[in-house]
Amino acid sequence: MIYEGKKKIWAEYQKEIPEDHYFYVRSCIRQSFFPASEATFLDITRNKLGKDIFETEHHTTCGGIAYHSDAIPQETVMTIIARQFALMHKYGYENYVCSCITSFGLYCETMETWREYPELQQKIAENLWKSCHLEFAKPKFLVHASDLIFKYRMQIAAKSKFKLVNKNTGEPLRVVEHIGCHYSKMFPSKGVGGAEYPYVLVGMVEAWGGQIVDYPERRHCCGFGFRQYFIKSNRGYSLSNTHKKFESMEPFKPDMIITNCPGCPYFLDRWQYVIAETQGKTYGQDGHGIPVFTYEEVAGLVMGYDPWDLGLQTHQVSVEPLLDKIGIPYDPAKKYLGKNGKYLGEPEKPHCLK
Amino acid sequence: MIYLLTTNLQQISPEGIIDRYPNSYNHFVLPFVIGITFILIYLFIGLIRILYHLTGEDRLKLLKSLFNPKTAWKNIKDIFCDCLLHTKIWKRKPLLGYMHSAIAFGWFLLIVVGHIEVWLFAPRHLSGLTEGSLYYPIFYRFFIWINPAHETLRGSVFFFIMDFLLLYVLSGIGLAMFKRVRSIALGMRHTTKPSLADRVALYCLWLIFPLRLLAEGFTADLSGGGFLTRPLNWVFRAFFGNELNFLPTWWAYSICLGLFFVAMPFSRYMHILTEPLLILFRNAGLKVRHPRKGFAEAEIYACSSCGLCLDACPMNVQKKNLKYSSVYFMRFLRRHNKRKTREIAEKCLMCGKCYALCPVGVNSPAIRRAIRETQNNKIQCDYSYLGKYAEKSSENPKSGGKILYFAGCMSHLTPTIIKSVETILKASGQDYEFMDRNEGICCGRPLMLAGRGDAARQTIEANSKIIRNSGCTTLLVSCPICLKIFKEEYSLKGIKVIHYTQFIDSLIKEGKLKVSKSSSAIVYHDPCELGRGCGIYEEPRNVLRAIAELKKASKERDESICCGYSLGTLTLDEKDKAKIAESSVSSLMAENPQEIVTACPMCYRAIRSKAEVPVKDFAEIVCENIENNDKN
Amino acid sequence: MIDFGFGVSPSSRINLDSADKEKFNELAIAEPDVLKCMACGSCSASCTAAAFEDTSLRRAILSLQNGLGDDASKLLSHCMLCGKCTMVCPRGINTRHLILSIQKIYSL
Amino acid sequence: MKNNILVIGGGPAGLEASKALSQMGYNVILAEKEKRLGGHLAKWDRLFPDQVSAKEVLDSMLSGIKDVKCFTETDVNSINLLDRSFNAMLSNGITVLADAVLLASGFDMFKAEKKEEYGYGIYDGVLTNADLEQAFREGKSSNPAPKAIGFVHCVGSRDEKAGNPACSKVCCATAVKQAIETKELYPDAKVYCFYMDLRMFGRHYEDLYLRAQKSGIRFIRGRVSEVAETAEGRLLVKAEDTLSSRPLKVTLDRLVLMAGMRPSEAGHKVGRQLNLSVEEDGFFSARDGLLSLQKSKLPGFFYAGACTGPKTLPDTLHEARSAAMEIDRYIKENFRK
Repeated sequence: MIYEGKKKIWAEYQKEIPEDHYFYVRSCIRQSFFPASEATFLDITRNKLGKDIFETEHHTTCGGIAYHSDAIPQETVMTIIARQFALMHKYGYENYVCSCITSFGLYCETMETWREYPELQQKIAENLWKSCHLEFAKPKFLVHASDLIFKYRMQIAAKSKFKLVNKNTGEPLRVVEHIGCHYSKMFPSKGVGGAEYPYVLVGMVEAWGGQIVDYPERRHCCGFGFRQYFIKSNRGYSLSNTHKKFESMEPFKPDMIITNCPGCPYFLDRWQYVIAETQGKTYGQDGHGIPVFTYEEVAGLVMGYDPWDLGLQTHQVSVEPLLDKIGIPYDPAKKYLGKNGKYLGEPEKPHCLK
Repeated sequence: MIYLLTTNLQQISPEGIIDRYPNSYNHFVLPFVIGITFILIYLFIGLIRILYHLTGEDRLKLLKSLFNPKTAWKNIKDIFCDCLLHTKIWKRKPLLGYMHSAIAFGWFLLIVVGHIEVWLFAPRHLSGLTEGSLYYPIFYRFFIWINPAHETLRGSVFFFIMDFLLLYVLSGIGLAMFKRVRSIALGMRHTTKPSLADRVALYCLWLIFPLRLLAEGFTADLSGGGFLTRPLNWVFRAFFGNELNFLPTWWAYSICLGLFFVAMPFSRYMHILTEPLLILFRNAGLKVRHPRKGFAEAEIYACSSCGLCLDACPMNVQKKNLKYSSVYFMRFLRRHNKRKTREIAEKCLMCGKCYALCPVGVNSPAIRRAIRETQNNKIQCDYSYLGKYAEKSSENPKSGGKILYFAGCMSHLTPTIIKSVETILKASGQDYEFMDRNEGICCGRPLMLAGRGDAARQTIEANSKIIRNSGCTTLLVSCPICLKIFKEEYSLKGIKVIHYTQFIDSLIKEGKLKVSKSSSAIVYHDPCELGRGCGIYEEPRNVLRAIAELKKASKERDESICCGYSLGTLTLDEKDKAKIAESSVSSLMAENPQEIVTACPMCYRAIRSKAEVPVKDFAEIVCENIENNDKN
Repeated sequence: MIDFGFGVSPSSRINLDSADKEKFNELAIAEPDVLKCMACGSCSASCTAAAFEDTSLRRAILSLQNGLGDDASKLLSHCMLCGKCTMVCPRGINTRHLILSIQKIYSL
Repeated sequence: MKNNILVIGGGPAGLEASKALSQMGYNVILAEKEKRLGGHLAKWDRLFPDQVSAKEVLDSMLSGIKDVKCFTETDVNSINLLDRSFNAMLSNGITVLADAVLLASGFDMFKAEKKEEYGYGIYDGVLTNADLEQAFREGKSSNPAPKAIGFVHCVGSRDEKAGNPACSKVCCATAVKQAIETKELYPDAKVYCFYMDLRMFGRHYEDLYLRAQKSGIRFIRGRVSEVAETAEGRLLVKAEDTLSSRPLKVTLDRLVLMAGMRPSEAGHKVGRQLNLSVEEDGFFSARDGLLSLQKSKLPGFFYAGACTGPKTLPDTLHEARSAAMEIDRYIKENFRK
């Protein structure tokens, strides 16, 4: 591997990300999958870094799930998106940051389509006015939340309490990054570092002391795929994709996986359990799974948040061995206690992946 | 033998120098006695072995045939004609025929007449081994000479006959020696490379008769002699004066005979003794079941290594392929060289020309197929679909047609043939059905040739079912490959299997198809499977003579040269095939015909690719010459 | 082990690293023509057996190159050795011997 | 008086045309931007289909230009039309007043690193056709010998997203030639060619293909989709075997990318100054695609070789000779009345 070669490619895919003043839009599913991630994002950006990140309860889904499941037509999804943009404009923002990769991809797709077909944009503006009486507007800058964390990665590093380093050996942790397919595969220029070697997560990991691992199936889909997962008879297909990725990364012995998509960490995490149950195989050290994190969770960890405040107890693969490796303190007794100290309940087989 | 050495020593000749010899024994007979004893024992064991390896069914068949007057007569006739007179060779190459018959028949007569002489004049010496009956007749002239008790100078007729026969044999030997030097003079382009045993036996054979002449020449004064030996005796007397030289020549004669017999089982000359057995087997209707044992063994030892198959083999247009000829195939079989025999078996075109031209009638293609069977018959395949298809097409039998036309796989690559056959069928008002217009099952011959008999039988079964259920009375075939197997392996009782050449011939004879004669000069290529395979030579020629001027090929009928694209070969490569096609075409072009006609889709394609004149299918050219008012 | 009603499905990917090269080399010695195929498909198009069952020498050769001997055997198991493919092959491949060789080498 | 002819580009087209023109008695000035003459030919080892030595071919070409004024390491800084003649300022300070100009600027190799998924410049084992030729020229062989080597046809050719929808014409034959040479160098190695269509159109090219097949080189119909590095540092290559409609992967030690032909940047620089038109593919457009292949739309300005599209070496040489004839006719008609 020639690192300089990758740097050349990264240099070609530079994306302009404004420093401050963002209209924030949440993901439909992340709040239940990784409940603390979005809260951590807001906490870090607003409180730790002092940025202006505005959020309104009036925003809705982007329509992506319905759109990708062929449940609603394109004009409908575009009108929903136009409403989101109109809200941003209404509240006086022109930078739009979204938490979801599906949304991000759909926004990019929609903006590109409007650019190519102005008459369609006109029609959507009319739809928007007819249905919501909102003024049509487009964001000046469209970024994904991970772009923003990438932007702030050095500021976060400056405030970090921990590094992605094995405290016993001093070696950087071997990190596998997984980018949501809709982040840059459709429009490489819209992602930091392009589609072939996206830099967005690599940059964070490098800034926080880790070492990135390129494995052959790194480009492969996590296996979510809306249609594949929603129908039970197709789930084997979803599972097989995840299985393929793990088989491919296994020889590289990664310590952890970092992702920037709502579905990916969920499937990479939960399918490890199913693979362990059906194939009898685990991919981490000593029969453990490989812990999977969202980028907000990793940012939170290096900044010294309590792991249980980051919601890491909701992961299938237990994170404790990794926390031990980095040297992050945690109270095992509090793992399944909620914010209010009430017992949350715990998974049936928490030790399946040790 | 020990007994022979010690007995009869009391009888002493009254004359001086030869007093110490017994009157019916001399040490010089020992080499001959050892040789003949060896060969007799070898023969006996060999015969038992071969009979043992025959299946019970075959042994019974053989036994029955021996007592069937018809086959018994045929056996005698065949043995006489093939083994002694070599009529087959006579027919093709008279000089070569003379050579073989001179040696074989002449020698045979020498032995017979020699025995008659002894039987007439010294019958005691035929009465048992103790009287020297094994060797006495062979060395009769010597024993007369040393033993005045015998009547000498009797039977001058015999002196003449024996000398004449000796001359007859010697003329054959002379030709044989000449053949070694210049084989082409006797009509052979290539001759077999002799093995060591062959050489030993050959040189013995060459020496036996000249030595006999010398030996008898020495003794001719007392023992009597004819026009050959008597003058020789005078010459010897004039030059050598005394009689002391005679014993070494008799020794030499006996040694040569003995050596010849000992070398015999390891040499080509074993055929002299095995051929009659092969004739019995063949006439009993036995077939090759194992590539090395039983019938095959009889064939292997019956091969005379004469090398006529070398010129016959179409592959030998290239010298490098000589090694694949039947003669070497038989030699490697004899030596149990599995690698070589397999290689040759797979290379062969199976055109059958070596078999057709073999003076002994060794069916080496059958042995090749048997070898292929050992290799390929075990291959497992799934032919269940054949039965299903036969079932399905039997449900809706192709009704109506009395004639069922089967084009076969290959004819579908030559639509001209199919179109022409159909035109003729229509023009002659025939009621027919096309069995494999859209799809069809292979006839099974290619599988059979590849040594996959079990698989072939599955296609045969499926096709038989379709044919039988069709209600046809005639199965018309345009491909000779199919014809061969339909005739040989299918049991289609009540259904006449006919090739389109025969069919068209009969249509013309019955007046159902009228053809006009054109002025064009054509030549006909006999496809292997049609000619040598099914014996159809005349019908196509009858038709072709009626429509054009028929020229001759330099090799035709059963000597026709394979087009090279036979399905028989498994390993022959494209370049070799092309070379064979070229040689086939050049034979066809001997009389500069304007067109070449053949009656096989494979030959049609092969010859077309090499010929410089138009090549037509048989049906195609008939179509072109149907009289106008009868044309559709 | 739990039955979830779904599981990891086998990969359809051809893996040339694990393809059996020894048998293929043996075949290429027995019948070197196997190397000459240019995948024109004439053989399959003219095939007598293909009218009834899935039979294709072209695909069989490809399967062998991809190390899928069983697939190749299946694709040839209905072959009647009629020889039409030999006649139509533009590269002059001795298809019948090739088929026999495949059947012998890959059945064991 | 001898007419001045300026030839821009010292590759095969420029050399062959210069030779012909100087033999016709013209005063030929040849400008070549590189240090040495010969263009891409000078970097090649052997040429398809007969594997003749590129050096010998080039040497024989060079021997024919003794009367030509050659300026190497020389760019054309500016060029403009003065009345009937062209005024060119060369980077070496010389000004040439030429009655006719022949543009033989040839092609640039497609930059293989643009196909990011193939990892040229990122993975150690990935190289281009030109890199391999250079290795051949230098007689380099790897130790330990590579066990598996792949050749990817159509890299930057027939690829709209890479900016070149056209076929580069020479890559198939080059790939097959290089595959054979590689197989000869490493007889035990498995050699794979990933092609989309095998365009072996010329005389003896098909023989080359058959020879490659017979030597055991495997041709896989399908474009390589992506390359990755395994834990052992080998190359995991993925493609579809489109003939069996199945995805395929193979681990290789080397992957040779058949970089295609792109219009020459230096040629464009000259063209822009004279407003010469280029077609959508970036190559110069001739006055007529059939009848006036060597003429530009500007009288007195001519083309030869790959500046008007990908060409094989023989094609290029033919064009160079016909360009010389066209120039001769042009000069005779316009300057010698």
